Amino acid sequence: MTSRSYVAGAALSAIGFALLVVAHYLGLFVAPREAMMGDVGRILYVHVPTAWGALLFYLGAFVAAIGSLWSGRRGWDAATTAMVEVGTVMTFLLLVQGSLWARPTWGTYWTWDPRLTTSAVLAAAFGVVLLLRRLIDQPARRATATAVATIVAFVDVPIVYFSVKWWNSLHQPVSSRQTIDSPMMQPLLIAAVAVLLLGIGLSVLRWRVELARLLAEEAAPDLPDAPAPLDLSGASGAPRG
Amino acid sequence: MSSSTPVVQARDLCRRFGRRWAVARVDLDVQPGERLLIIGANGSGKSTLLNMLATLLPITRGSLRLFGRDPVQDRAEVRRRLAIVRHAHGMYEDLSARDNLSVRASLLGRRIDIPRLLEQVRLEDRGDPIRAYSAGMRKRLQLAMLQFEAPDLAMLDEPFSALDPAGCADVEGMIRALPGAVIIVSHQVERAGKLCDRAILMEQGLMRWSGPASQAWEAWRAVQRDDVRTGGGPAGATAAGGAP
Amino acid sequence: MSEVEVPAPLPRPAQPGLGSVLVGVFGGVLAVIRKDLLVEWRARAQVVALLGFAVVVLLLFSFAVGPDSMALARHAGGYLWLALLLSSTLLLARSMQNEVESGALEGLLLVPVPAASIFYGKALANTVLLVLVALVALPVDLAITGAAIVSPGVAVAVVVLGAAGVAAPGTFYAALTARVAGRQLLLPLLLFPLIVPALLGAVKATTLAMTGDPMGQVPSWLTLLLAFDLIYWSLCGLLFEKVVEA
Amino acid sequence: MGQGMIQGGWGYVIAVYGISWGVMLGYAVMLLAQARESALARALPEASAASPASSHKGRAP
Repeated sequence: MTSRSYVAGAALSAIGFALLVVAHYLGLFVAPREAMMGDVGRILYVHVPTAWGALLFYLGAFVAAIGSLWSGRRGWDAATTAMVEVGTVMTFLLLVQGSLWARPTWGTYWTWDPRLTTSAVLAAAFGVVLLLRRLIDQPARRATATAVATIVAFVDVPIVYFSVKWWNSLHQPVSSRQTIDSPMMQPLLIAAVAVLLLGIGLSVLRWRVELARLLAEEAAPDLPDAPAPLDLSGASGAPRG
Repeated sequence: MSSSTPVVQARDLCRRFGRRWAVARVDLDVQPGERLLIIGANGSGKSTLLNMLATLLPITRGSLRLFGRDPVQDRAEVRRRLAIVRHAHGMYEDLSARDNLSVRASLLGRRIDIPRLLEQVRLEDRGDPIRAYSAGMRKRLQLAMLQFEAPDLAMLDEPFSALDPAGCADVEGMIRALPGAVIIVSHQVERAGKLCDRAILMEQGLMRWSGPASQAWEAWRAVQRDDVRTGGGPAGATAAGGAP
Repeated sequence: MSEVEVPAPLPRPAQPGLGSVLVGVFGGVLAVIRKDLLVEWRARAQVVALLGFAVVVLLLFSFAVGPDSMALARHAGGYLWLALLLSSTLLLARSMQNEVESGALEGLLLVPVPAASIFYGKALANTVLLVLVALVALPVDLAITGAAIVSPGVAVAVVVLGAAGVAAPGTFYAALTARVAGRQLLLPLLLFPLIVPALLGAVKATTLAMTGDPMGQVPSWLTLLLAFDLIYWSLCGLLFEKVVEA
Repeated sequence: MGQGMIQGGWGYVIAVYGISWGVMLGYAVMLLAQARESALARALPEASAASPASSHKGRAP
């Protein structure tokens, strides 16, 4: 028995991967070299969509967390978890990609670039939500903890970004904005759509897995039968039978 | 508020922990001023039931009204009128009896004659943190607070545990002096039964028996005999009860 | 689900006006602060131990960096806030442990004090204690690193705003993890990434209070701290009821 | 940062694309396997410990 969500999740992921192949082919072999970055600039076609995706899925998790807190339904709880996890996978990728981009560009794997720093903080903040989830075994309490920790972490995103940007701008000039030519725009947009579809597909699969887990854990056993009335007649005398 | 509104109205009250029903199908009414005893073996759901009635544990299904109100919607109002004494005593270990009483009073927003209350429970000369108190002293202090709060519904989970005879007598007197409805969970069936009007017997989360408190001991014996005869369990009990 | 015969609906109590609600919340906050500070006062040996911990951390930083007095002075602000942050997790965890230890939290929930009051009371008490730790740690920090405060007003503002910035999410997460296995580890893991902005602002402003502020950057850092505080004091107060009632 | 275009650097590009694809594909395969497993567990309740859970299906958003 395959359910609709399984098919939908798998299909969306497959379409996402297929589009990603197209986007990356265009990005790697068709698009011109970036004016400053040269071939290293091709990292953009995977890096930028990943960043958008990570933020978008954290936003989704935030919305789902509010839904979970509001309704107390486990579907929302599973959706929060799914999107936090997908967002966190993307954020970890983002960190690796960012470091590998920084090395040839700025000569170092790590720099206190606001975007890089923000993603490091986000990976930590949301990663712990997943850890927290594993440590609580009471379903209602776990759902609440997941939801509030997600909300609190998401609210931190803009604050972290601006604080690091501020902090940084006082040391060194902000790196100049790259202008993006239209031949570069095309693979970028395709890749963005691809990452979006892929992320949704993976979130649906993850949601399904989580929901099945929650249901199995909480599968309601039948209520016990109503008890027989207790017969006190023999209580003071000798036991019957 | 009319005084005839039942203090507790529970219908089909159920609570599940994971895949286990800790309390199931409990119908219970408690009238104002009534004293109810809950007995049952360990793990039969007595404390879970009490915690649900105290609004500390959400119910899984069924309905519960306290003082005629919904315990979730009117939580503050309901909680203002009930109090619970449990093994976890709800006091601060680093504070003395006097400090705990004054903290409690300020949280309740009420004035309290602390010296008189301390004298009543013979703790007037203890200024040290309650960390060092004996079980009996803690229980007396808890009951002193309960007396001061004078709730419309007082719930006591094992009020006689770890007490010597003198301590038990103290606690009995203090429970008698409580003005509102009282629900006691206790293993000391005979001692607690004397304080109560009515009793219910819990077995494996189900309410197996309900009747006058004077018969609680017989019910307790009967259910144990029943278990021995049928091999225990509600399923067995049903079969046995079907054929008189 | 079985039908319940419910008596005729009772007249609802008159809806209290906003004024009396605010008084109720405020009164509850004062009672909770008073209680928390009383508990800390009665167990003041533990508070002293906490102060000692902060001082030891500061000493260790200076050992780790070595006798380079220039480097020490330059990073004096950072050491101070890291010492405060490390002490804060102990402080926050203990404050919530007092509540959970003997079921006091349930007792607190049953008194007619709104959950938000409990949060604000505890968070304010924790802020006071953190400021106290800072008052002890700051002179030690200055002595060890050879730095000096040139603008005391800024220093006071930073310490208060920074302590408040740690206390609000800290109290919140301490409550969230109070009954979770591995809470000693979880609390800092949850808290530290979150308060990166507050840490940045506090360290920067403290450093500027020590070195002087020729470029007039202090206001922007204090604004950042203030914004962080406002956001988390309101958000955590809003969500606290969900956390303790779960 | 130099004035002109950065030369070479294909190694970094390949590493980024390789890691990204590897992680995403790995994650997707893992999820597919888990989702399949849970679908099987639902189809055969006695195979796993789960009793009929379908009554709760309507709770999903």
